[in-house]
Amino acid sequence: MYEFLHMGGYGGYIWSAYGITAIVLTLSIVLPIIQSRKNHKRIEHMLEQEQD
Amino acid sequence: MNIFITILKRDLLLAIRHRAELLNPMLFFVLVIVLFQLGMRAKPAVLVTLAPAIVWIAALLSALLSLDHMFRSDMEDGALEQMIISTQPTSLLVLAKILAHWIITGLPVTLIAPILGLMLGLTGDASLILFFTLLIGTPILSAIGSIGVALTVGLRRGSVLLSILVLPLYVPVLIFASQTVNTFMAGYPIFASLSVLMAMLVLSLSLSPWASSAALRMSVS
Amino acid sequence: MYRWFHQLGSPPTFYKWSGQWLPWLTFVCITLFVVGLYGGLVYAPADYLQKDSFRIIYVHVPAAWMSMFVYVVMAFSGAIALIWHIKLSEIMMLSSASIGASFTFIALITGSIWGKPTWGTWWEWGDARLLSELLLLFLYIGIIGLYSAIEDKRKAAEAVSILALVGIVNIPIIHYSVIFLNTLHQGPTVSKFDSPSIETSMLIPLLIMALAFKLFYIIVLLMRSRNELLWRERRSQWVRNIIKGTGNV
Amino acid sequence: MEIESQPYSQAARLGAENLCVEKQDRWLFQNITFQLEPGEMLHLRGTNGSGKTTLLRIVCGLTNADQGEINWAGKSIKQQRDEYHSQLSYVGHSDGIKQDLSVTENLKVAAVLARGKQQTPKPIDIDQTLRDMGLNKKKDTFAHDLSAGQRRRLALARCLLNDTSIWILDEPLTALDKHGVEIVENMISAHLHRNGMAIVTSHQELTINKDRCKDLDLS
Repeated sequence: MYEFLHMGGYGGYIWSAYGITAIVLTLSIVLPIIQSRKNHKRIEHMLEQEQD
Repeated sequence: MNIFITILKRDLLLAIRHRAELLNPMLFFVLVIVLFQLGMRAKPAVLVTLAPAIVWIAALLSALLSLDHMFRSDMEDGALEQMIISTQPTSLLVLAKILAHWIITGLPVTLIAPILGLMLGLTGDASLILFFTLLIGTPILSAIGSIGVALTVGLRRGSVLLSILVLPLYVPVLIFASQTVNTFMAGYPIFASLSVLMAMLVLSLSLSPWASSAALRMSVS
Repeated sequence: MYRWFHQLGSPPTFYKWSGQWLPWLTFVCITLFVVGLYGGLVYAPADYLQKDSFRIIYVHVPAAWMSMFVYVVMAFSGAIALIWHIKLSEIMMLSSASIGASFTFIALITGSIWGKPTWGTWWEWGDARLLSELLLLFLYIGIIGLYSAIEDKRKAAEAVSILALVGIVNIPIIHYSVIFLNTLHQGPTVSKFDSPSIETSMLIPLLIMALAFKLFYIIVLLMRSRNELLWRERRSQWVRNIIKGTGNV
Repeated sequence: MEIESQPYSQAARLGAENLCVEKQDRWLFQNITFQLEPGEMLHLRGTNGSGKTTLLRIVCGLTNADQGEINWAGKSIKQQRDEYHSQLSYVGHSDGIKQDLSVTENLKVAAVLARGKQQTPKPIDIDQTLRDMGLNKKKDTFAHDLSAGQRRRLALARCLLNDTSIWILDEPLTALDKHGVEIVENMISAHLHRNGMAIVTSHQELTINKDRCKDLDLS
């Protein structure tokens, strides 16, 4: 396992590159999900306001 | 054709009536170059190699600075609306305004650039080549800049956004123009990069009026 | 074909159709990622010259390809929205901007990280690819900035599609002027991105990763488009049914 | 005050079909429909912010409505943009007058914008229009030296000079004194008499003969 992490001395570069990519990609997935929930709440709120 | 000349004359007339403002682009251009020299205090040998880039960046910034009032005053007093609902093709009017902007800002900068080139240590011929690259390049700056201005004229504080939109589009002009002078100074033939600059001029003068008029129609609506 | 495209164009069908497809797309995308990463990090042999540091290409190259691809899709759907006023393509354009910017950002960061071991500098001005990637990032920032600066969102979408079209004309010009600048300095550098002449065992993971990135883009595009669509059509009946009915994504 | 009286050759019906405009989550106005025959005036009323100016700009083709169509002579204005604009004069809140140009210079530019192909109007046309608008003494003064009322009349002079059959006037009577209001009212009724059409927003009442005047209230 250590060999895999060490990556022939370039571990630091490789894992930082993959790390940043992972962060940015997860962020691009999570943000729309949050926004979708927010939208649903705002529309529900709007619908309730219209009823009463 | 008549409309093109009318708008051009009108804009030049308006500019002349604000004679003080005519000097701003030139003063800014000279000031930026002087600042570069003060900032660098470089040996003449180093300064010469940087001279084309310094002069060109100063010309680019002075064009960018004065882009804002290409459409701003017409937008505020409703003249822009009258232009859009006129029967004339808006892109012809935009071309007239681009030319007017170039005559007011680009041309004076181009005319005094050789003197500053000499000041920075360029040889006589190199300054002449610098003059030609500016003569071809500054209209491109006005043309491409008109698209950015047309997109942001509707915004109250659009100037920072304007430079973010326009500067990346200025990169090719800056590269080819300053490289033309450098290759000349290195003694190589400059025909290739000069002709690319000419091609950019033709491309920008033909495409940007269309894009700017579409953007103006959007900003006014 | 046209009927399907037209039918897809109507918001409720697009919302329903995309809702059905999203789970499958995510599943396939995850498997592709796993296979690609395994292929790239473990299976592919170390490069004889750069040894293991070349493995960064499995992230850098797909991101760079995608940053360009997304801009083209954005400009194309912007043009459709500008000319035929198809609402859905306008939404597709707007949803592509931020994901395109993040791909460009990834390409830039991984590119400079990769530059360190191979060229010894974090930022290699001579590298034409990295420079045009940086300028592409500025184009994306311009588009996102312009969209957020204009209040009236319909006008903002029109402005963005014009800017995207202007950008698409300028991208090749910027790219070749940077290469021109680059060839002047030190002759044609051995660009590490030239078309994959590398061995197949290294190449396959790269193609898998590229496919995974493409699918990832489609997923994020669909999600953002659905959000935008739901919000724009919030007063219409089909949105009310969805909100009242299921209440979930 | 003699104004050439032969009717406009290209006067045609101007109408709107269920125009709807949305503004920040609510409808500014919905399903606005009207028909205007040559020789008629539409007086647009409504409280501030009820969308009067937006409606005028939609009729001019400056803005697009979210839904609905404007049609002139049976066709939508989007398909005949140039012919429609050659028959249209618009005076909005910001009246399109350049402060640093003189009165005649402003009119010359406006005339070329409208005519374009032919040459600029003969000087007597401009003098005639200025006399009609009571500005003939101010021929060469700069626009920024004019009073607000005079500047308004200069903007309205464009409609006379360009001889267009459709006038779109946004609050034409603002800043006008009694004499100014009288000039504008005569101008409009003469225009209607020549089979011209006008869409006007105004808080003050316009004394135009009632049978030619339609009303539309947005609020």
